[in-house]
Amino acid sequence: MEISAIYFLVPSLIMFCCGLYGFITRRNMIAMLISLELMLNSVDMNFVIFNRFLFPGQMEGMMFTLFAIAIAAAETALAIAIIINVFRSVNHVDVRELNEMKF
Amino acid sequence: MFENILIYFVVIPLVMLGLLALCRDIKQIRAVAVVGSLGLIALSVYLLVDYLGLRAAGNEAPMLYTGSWVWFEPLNIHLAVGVDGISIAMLLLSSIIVFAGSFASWEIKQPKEFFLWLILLSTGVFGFFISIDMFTMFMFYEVALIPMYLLIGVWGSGRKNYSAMKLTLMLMGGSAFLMLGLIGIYYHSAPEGGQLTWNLLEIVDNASIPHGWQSFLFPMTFVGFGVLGAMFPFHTWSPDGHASAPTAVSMLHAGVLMKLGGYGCFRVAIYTMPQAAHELSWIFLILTGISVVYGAFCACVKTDLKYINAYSSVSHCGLVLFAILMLNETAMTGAIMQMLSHGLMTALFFALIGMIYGRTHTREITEMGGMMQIMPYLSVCYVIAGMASLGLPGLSGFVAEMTIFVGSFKAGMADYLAGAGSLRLVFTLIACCSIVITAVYILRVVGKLLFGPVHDDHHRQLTDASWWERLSTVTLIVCVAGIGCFPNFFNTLINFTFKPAIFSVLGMN
Amino acid sequence: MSITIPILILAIPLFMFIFLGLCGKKMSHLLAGTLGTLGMGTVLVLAYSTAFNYFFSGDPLFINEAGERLQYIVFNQTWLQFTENLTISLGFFLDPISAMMLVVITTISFMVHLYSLGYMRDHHGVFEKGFQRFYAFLSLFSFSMLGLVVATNIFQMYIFWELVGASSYLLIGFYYTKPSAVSASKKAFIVTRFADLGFLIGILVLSYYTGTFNFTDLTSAPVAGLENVYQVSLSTPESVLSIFQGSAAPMFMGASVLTWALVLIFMGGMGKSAMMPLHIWLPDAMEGPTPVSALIHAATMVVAGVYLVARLFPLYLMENSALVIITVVGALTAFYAAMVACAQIDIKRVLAFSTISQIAFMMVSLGVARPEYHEGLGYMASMFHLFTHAMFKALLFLGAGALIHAIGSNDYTAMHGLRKYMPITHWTFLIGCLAIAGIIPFSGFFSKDEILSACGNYSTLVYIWMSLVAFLTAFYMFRLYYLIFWWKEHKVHEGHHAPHDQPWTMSLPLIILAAVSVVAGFIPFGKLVSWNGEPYDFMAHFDWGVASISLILAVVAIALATVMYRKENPLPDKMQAALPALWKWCHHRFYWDELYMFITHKIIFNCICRPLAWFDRHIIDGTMDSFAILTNKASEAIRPLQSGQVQMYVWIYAIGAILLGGITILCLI
Amino acid sequence: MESVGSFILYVIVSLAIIVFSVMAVTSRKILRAATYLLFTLFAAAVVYFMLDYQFLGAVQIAVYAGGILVLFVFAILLTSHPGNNSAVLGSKRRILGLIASLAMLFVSAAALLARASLFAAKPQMEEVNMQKIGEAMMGTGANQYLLPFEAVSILLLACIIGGIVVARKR
Repeated sequence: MEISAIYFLVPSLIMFCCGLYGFITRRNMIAMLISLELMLNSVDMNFVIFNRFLFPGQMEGMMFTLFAIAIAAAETALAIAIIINVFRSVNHVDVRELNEMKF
Repeated sequence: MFENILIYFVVIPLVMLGLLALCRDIKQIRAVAVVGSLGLIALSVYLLVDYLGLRAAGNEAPMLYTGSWVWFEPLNIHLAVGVDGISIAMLLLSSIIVFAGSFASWEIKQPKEFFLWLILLSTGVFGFFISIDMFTMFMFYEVALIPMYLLIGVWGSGRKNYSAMKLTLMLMGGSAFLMLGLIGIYYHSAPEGGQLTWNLLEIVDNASIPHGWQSFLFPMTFVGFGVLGAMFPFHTWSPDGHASAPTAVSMLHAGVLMKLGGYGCFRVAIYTMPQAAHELSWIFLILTGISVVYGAFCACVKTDLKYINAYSSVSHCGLVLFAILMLNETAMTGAIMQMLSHGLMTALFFALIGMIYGRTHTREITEMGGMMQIMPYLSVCYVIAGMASLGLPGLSGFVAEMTIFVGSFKAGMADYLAGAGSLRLVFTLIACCSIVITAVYILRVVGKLLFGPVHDDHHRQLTDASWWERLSTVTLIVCVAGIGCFPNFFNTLINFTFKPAIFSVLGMN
Repeated sequence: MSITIPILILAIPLFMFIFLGLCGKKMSHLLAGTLGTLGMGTVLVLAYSTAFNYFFSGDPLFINEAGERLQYIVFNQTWLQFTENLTISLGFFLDPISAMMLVVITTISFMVHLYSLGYMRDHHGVFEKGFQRFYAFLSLFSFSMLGLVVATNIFQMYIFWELVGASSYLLIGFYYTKPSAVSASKKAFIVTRFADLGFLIGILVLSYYTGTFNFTDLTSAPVAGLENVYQVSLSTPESVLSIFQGSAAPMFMGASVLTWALVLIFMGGMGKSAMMPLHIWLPDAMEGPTPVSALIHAATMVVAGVYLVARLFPLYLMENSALVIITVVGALTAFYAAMVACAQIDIKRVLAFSTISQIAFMMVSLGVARPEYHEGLGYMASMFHLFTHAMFKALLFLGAGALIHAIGSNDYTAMHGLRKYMPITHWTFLIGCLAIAGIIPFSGFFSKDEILSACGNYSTLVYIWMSLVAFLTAFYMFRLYYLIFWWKEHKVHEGHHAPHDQPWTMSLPLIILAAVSVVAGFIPFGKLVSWNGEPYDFMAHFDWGVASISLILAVVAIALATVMYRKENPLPDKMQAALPALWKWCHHRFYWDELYMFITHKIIFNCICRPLAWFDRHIIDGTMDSFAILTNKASEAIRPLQSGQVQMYVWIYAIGAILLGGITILCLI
Repeated sequence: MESVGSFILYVIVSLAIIVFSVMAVTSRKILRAATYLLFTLFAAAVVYFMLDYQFLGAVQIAVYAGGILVLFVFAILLTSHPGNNSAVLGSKRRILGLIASLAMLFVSAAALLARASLFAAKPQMEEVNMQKIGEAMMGTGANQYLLPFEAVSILLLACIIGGIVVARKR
């Protein structure tokens, strides 16, 4: 039984789709952020998988993932700061009610 | 560039803008406005005298004081200036009305901003009249239109937002047509392989617009300018806009801006495309002929003073375009005189209406009456304005209308006798009828508003005109009477200058 | 001839208008009135000297060796140049009729200026409000009227024609707080304006074909060797003839263009001279102060139409049909106005209708003038009647003014039996009545008699018709006279002063005019004014038959009026009861006003103006607004796409990306 | 040929990824969702280990599972009222989400399966030890990442400041 790249890519794909689904459907901004993390993670995995299976001697994919994780951390921290701020001013984090800036 | 006198018509307003921005209180603002507009009057009078001197010395060029400075090389856009008698007449008119308008808005709220926009508007007007480059002309045209929105929207009364929006949008719609037309003219402005140009004189010299294109571009430009000239059925911005605008803006708009339309129709549409003008004039003759009587009839039943006057402007400006379309020298002279006359007269009207409104806080003639007993000075001025409007000899309306009627009757009869249809003749007769209808609505207003018993006892305490109001009205009345008593001066000023253009038009006959 | 005097004749009234108009408020009433009167007096002297000079000096500019009077253009200044040769000039034209008109206008105007000094104040001698303004307007009117009669070209005439209309408007509406005066002035202006539209188009037609506005080019021939001097000729110049006569004469809708032009010009005359159906403004114009009625609506402005036709008479002679129209309109108007005058209560209205009727006499007289009948007797008679009528009608109006001033009412039912209280007024009024009735030797007899004989020469029908009108004239004038001065004793209400005669400023004009009315008939008018400049001796052509018949008719009419109205008796009421319909129609002026009201208010206002205004607001403006609404709606329709819901954006983005990606991948596979 | 053990491990890990990510986006309690995310992240870390990237797996656990998730939990506790379930999803929105994600799944799966033959078995690879990573990260030559490293460090700094500024009470 050969475990080829496809075996890793399929779960990663499913994870991405779950992230997408969650991002579209969840109303809580934190839940959306969680979905976003799922998608991001799935992409990280893909980088690593492709690096490992197609270019085993090099490190681009891995390094990219490494940086992506760092950026994800930064992004999450900032997003959560904004979410908390929003919560302070409107007392909820329901994304559908936050449409004052439309048009 | 600054050795050309015409540039100062734009420079002075710009300097005024700068000074206004520095002003601290209303006295300084008034001083700047009055001194600046006096400067403009002096400049235009000097230009007039100098111009007549040059003409008397035998200068036969179609435009004098020409100058041209490259502005945008790739499209051959220049800042090109030059004037003939018509432009000078218009410059004189504009400077007088700016002067009178400054006095009419002596006690406006937020004077600094108001005057800034007003002077910006007049920059556009002056720029338009001195330009002979279509692009700069168009640019100044837009400069003159945009401040109108703010002036009405901020300082207006009544349904000001609606009116300001409507006015601006309709005029912008007109500019859209106009821009199409101008660009079309530009791309046919030179024969195959020649250098394309925006310069009107060169375009006329080249005479290279193909016939097929002319019949497309002529309606575009004519309608584009015609919207500003309140041509039926594109006139509806005028009643609402004028009704809501503050006094000085109404004056400037009806007095000068509407003339931009007539001037543009003449200078761009007919000047550059005589063939199409000759062939398609019948469409616009019908529309403008309708404007003339239609505006007058509508004015007969309105009860709001400004609406009445706005419809009367539709009628009178319709006569301007109507006369231009007659393609006859006398009628065209009449059209220019009517522009002058209507500009002064309607400015006077709007000034008076503004002054009356400022006192009574109503413009409904049904709610007023017997003003002659309360404010005799303003009432007498109103009667004079009314008499000028209905064409009393000795005031400007008469000479303009008579010149138009004589000219257009001549054109109409010539057509009729040549078997070219009786359209011109019929519409001339219809337009003549407007003198009666005008009398009806003017006298109706005068009778209801000024004469008769005092309608509202609260009005009895109102005061008559203050000195600045008197100055404003006297300036305009003197000009109206001046044109009315000595028409031949203006007649020769106008007539001498546009002969070459006329002949190129009439050459098509 | 120097041009100083003619210029002064025009300039003094104009200056007075401007001066009194601008500075009147600063000066006292009396000063303003006196200044105005003095100014007019100066003009009177200047005009008399000019006319005297013209008629009697024997200057070769004015009269040639054959004794024919000539036309002379004193000065002519270009005012507005339309084309190379089509020019409006302002000038001063001297010929028999303009000289005659100068005399008439200045005389009446001066009388009215003088009279108003007394009239325009109440019984305590307090001047009326706006007294200075009144004199300013009078001066404006005099200026315009003088400018009209000395016009050298038809457009100058039109200019002053309009100015006259405007000053008439101002004067009728002098009591501007009175709604009836305001509406009367408006009516007068608009009706005459409508007529002027015809005049204008007529001028345009005429000038298009002839290429000139000048009277001299249209109607007379230049005299060789003298500049600005023209022969008064019967036939128009060759240049004009060649345009309108012959087989190539331009036609329009079945009639020659000249007929159209002349009829349209006559329409202007109909408006100013209150010919039916454009007469409706004149009775209402009596709302103005009575001196104004005397000046404008009796003596001067209303005869402008007659003057216009007389001025263009050589042209009218070329078109028989135009003259027939003038005759018919005149005859109908004369009869109509006489009928109506018999049934009016307001004394000024009676006089107004009498004026209409008398002007119609002049028109008829012009209409029947032909070269073949006594060398155009009708023309001369018309001018003569214009002259005499101006005098006695002004007299009557000023007399009526005195009565109104004394009684405070226009209604004869408030008067009755005034002869003892106001002897001067009574006698002068009687002279006026005798003159208009045509009793020898008063002036009206001569002029009317000549008109009737001119009519007799033309057609028996017209003669009988006009004689009937003359009969009615005598009847209604004496009806008025008796009802004012006799009928029954005057009742002086307690607490009121008895009516009494007026101050000298008012009496003097009455006496002067009465004197003129008595003697004017003996002026050798034909020697001075005739249609071709040749002196015309009407005593040689005097038709004693016509004269005696008209005299008999007048006496019978006066006798009838005496029987009916001298003493209070039931006869008039019986007559009224016998012919109720006729009386009602006459009393209501044949419902012309109602008809006009119906046409203007009901039809034009409600069926044209209002629908148009509605159309403008709802259809045209609605279309423009609907563009705006449409744009708004479109933007509303696509606005939800920008919902602000980040999830929707992501969904749309994802679907788009998936579609694009899917397509790419499907293609690659 | 893989050992059965590693295959079983693979099955467990991939099932964990699938199940937990599905549960993370469908759970109605937000705290549970965060927990499921944690499990998913752990599973991802295991994948990294299986692919011989031990350092990466460690970073994943340390930063993601350890750091970010704590942030999440804090945020959740700060913003949600205890016991509050998120509202039941409207079917319309769920359908939209399903459409998008399933479409994504099918398209990508189609692409993957079409290219499945490209992927051979896991090739041999030299161990990526700390020294290699350190050199790659700190060097400026080809395939070396000092610039991104510095950029990320500035980003993190900015993020710290930004986080403080944004979240600070005014």
